[in-house]
Amino acid sequence: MIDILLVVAAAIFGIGVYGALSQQSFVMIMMGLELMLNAALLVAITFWWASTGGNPAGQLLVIVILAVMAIEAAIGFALVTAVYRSRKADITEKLKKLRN
Amino acid sequence: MNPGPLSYFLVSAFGIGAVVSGWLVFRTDSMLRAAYWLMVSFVAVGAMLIVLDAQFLGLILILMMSGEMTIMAIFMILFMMNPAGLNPMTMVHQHRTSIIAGVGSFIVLAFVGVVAEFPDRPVPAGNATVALGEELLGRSMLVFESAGVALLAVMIGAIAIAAKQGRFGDAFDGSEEPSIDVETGDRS
Amino acid sequence: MGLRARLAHLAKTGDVPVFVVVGGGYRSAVHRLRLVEGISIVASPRHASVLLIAGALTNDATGTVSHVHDQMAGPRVTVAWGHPEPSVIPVQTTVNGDVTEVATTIRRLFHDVLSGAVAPEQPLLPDVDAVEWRGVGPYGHGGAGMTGGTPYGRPLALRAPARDNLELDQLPVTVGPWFTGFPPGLALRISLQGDVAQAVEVAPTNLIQAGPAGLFTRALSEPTPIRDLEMARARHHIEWMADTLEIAGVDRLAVRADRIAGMISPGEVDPVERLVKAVRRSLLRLMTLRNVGVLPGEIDLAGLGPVVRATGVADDRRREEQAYRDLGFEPVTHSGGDAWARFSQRAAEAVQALDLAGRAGDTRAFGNGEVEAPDGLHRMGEPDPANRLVSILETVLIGSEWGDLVTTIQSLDIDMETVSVGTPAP
Amino acid sequence: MTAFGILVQVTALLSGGAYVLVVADRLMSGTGSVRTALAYPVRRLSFLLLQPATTTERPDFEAWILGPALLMALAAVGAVAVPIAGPSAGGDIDAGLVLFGAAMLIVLVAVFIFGWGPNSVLPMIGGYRMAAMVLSVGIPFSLVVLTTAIPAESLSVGMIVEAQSSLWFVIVQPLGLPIYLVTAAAIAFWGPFDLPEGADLAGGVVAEASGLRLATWRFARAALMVTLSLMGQAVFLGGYLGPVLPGWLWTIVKTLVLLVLLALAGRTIARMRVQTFVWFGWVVLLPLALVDVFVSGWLAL
Amino acid sequence: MGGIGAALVVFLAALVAIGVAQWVWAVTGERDLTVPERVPFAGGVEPEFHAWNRFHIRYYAMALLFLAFDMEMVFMYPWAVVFVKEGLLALIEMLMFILILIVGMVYAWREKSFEWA
Repeated sequence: MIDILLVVAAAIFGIGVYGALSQQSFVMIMMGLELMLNAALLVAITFWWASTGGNPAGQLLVIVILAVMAIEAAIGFALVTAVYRSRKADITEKLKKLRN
Repeated sequence: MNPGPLSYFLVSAFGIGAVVSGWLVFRTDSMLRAAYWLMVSFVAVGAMLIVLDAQFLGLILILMMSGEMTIMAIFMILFMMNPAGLNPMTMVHQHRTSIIAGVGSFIVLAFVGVVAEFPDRPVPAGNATVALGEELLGRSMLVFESAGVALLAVMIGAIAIAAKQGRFGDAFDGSEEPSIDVETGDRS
Repeated sequence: MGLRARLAHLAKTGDVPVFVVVGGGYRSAVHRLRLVEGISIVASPRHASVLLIAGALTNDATGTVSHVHDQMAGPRVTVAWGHPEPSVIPVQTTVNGDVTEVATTIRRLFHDVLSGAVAPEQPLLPDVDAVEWRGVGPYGHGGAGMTGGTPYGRPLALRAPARDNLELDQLPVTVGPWFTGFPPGLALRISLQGDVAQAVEVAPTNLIQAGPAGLFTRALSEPTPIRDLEMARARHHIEWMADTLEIAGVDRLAVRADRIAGMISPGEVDPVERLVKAVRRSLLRLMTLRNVGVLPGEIDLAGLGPVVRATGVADDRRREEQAYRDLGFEPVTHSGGDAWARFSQRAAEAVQALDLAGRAGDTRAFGNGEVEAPDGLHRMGEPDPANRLVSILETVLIGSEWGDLVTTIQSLDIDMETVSVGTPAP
Repeated sequence: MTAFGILVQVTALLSGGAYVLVVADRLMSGTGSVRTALAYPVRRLSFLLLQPATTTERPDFEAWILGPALLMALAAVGAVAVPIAGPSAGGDIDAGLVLFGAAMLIVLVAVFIFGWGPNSVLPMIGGYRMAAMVLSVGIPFSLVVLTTAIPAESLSVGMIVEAQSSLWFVIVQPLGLPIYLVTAAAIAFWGPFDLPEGADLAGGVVAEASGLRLATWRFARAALMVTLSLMGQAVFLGGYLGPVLPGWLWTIVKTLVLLVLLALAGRTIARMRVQTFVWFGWVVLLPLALVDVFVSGWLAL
Repeated sequence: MGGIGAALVVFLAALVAIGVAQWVWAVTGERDLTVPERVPFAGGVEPEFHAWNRFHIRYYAMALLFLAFDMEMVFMYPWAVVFVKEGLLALIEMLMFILILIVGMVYAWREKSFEWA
């Protein structure tokens, strides 16, 4: 069971890495990050379930990851809005070009 | 720890669902679909959590992500050109590197996961939500408090960053900087 | 009996969903049709089975009415009511009688088309793409690049600066002339940014053929009994209230207003006053109308009847009529100039009109080229106030959220019968 | 009870409740007699089943189909969380409240994709209005439901009902039920809050829907109203608790009371502007919900 | 699996039943529709553009506020369950929460995040 869970988590993480590295648009990069956090969440709960004897700190870790996701999303969107407002750019390359 | 065949089946099914929908996020042209494929991925992971006796956390994950992904969809449609993907498009860079990095991290992590041995100390029966609540108000009070304050900072920060310009006056007058006067600081 | 026949048997005794295209002189009649049990007037042709063309339309209306006809989900049948031959589109039946007759005809046709006795109408417009797009472009979908071309037959909306510095897409969309939120015949080209109107342009239309001259038009040239004038005014205002209530989602009160409009009698102000009380209890002011559609001060509103009186100006031609002065007439006014002020203004004027009609006896008024109609001051040989109302739309609607935009237009009470804007679209 | 038994029970409950709601709504609308109102749902459904399909030029086909299906599924899932006849008879879900809350938040997704699907401007605006609404009332809605878990010390709806054996929470938490009903009407886009389907949008999200698509959407929305009433009576009106009559009958009676109340409000109060609604949700409902949490917490100690 | 398994069964049953019915209806019924029958309704005039665009929501700041608020809600669920057990500590905790939420709300209100720009 643990094997299945960890392989699934690894696969989600791999897709997240691919997305975060390959995508040009800010919001799509954020989706990659969220997928990576999703995998982390699954790993955390797997260990809590299998190896910690029900230590509630494992559950707490999941909640903390959730909070990180929310914070990342809120600040991320706010920054995208601010950048778009000032630079009219929504993809990373454009931002570089504008800076030069 | 002795999960039955049903648990195996469900975990595998949801696991495949989570991976496939996660992959589809980057395969679709429609921003709406991308956001909601990501939500499906989260919901599938939430369902796996439920199978793993973390019913509360699984459901809370689904609850959180449904709200967050709709906001994600709204913002993606807001900022992406051609949000519905009516013209097929690929907006990727360093594609080969990304694929190698993605596959590489999968292989490494999966290898570690399969090979490594973990102590076998399963969750005892009992209400995990109560345990979590006690943890939150006991040992981990500090985490709880700081998360609360951090979220307040996020609320204020996000609004301040996102809505800084153009709130006062319409496009025809030209917008003016908001007056951040001293009394704000005093009040809050 | 097969399943289909069984369903048809059940369905044909139910409500008939009717989409109404309202032409000249038939606005009031459609209000009475709404009261008929078993007829349900729907807001979108996708919900309708019967298309009712009520009143006269010009030949320019053929295109838009055909579009609505083809958009109907069906099974389609078209009925013309008081609509002269030849009709703008082919119709099954023409009725010239009263509400009961048209309701019976609609119901009979609905029966027949469901049971198969009458074949449902086929689409009117040719089955061709507006733009050649099939097979065009790298994927055969008509598009080019990321946002170019005409994917699936239409281009994508364009970027434009916005009110809050976020330069996003602007979607120009022409709404009307048969959109039920607007007065029949009014079409607006609205540049939407999200749900906010960034620019508004009145689309050139001349679709509605004016009905026979009304009471107020006749009063321009001949003295007319005050009693008749005030009854007509009260009915007009109550029917307008019904429209407002309908758009505000209080169907129950809208039906009640329509019912009252059909049975008012001189001097009997009670039903209207009770209706206004019920409207207050429906929180219409707080929920929908307050601070919506405030007219900017620089617009000249003189002579626009209830619209100007709702800004606190006692501008009323009736003050100068001796016959009205003898009745102790003094114009009611409301302050604020928002949609709620206009609603209260019209409600108060309806009550006042009924009261005047009860006391007027046989005295006559007007006849000297000017008359105070429900929508403002009519002058012999000059365009009706509706023309001026249409021309101010382009300024007052800018920056409104969609719902406020509809509320504002409704609150101005525009009758497109005597309005023609520019050259009609081909 | 087996999963199949629960499926049958939920189907019967939601269909019956939806029927009552449609009849009540028809009666409130001002035209027609009781007899036609009673026959109305069946006749209307028959007509919609006969109506030919329509579509738009380039819809998001899957999203448009998924909208009503998802709405229905969410209404059904929400109903599973509520025990009907007695403790554990409806399947005891430890975190039933969270399941319900999650299902009700995902309603936004269903409405949003249903408005997005047809690629038409009026439905799309409707979908975005729903987003504005749910994002404004989501927090007060969750808060008032969560508050009922405080005295019960559990997130299971069965336990919450049991905790009301001495006194119903509608009395202990007087602010709870009114806020719940207002926010529930908004989540089911019903009554004064039917902004996504408003007459000013020619039907909004349903402006392009006809036939079976419209029928399933309407049915799903009515079922959603039943689910919301069902939960409302369970957490505020003591659910299946009551003298003389069997528990399931009490559940049905109380659900119908709330349903009829909502149907009445829907036809007698004017539709709210979306901007007013956003303000109302955050500045009025949210503080009231916080007061409710505080007062109820204080009393529970 | 208990009740939660039943919830899954009910969810899938409703989703599949309604989804398949509509899918069959749409696929069989849409084939013969002509081009004008497919034109989206906006009152009788054909649209010039696709309706899908970068839809400019006016409440984006409010949406971000919701994200953070929603997260605060997550903490409140386990807290509510142990409220009575923990007593005064939980009450103080709750006061802090209410304070945070009120401050966030008031700030957003002051910044006009609940108004259409």
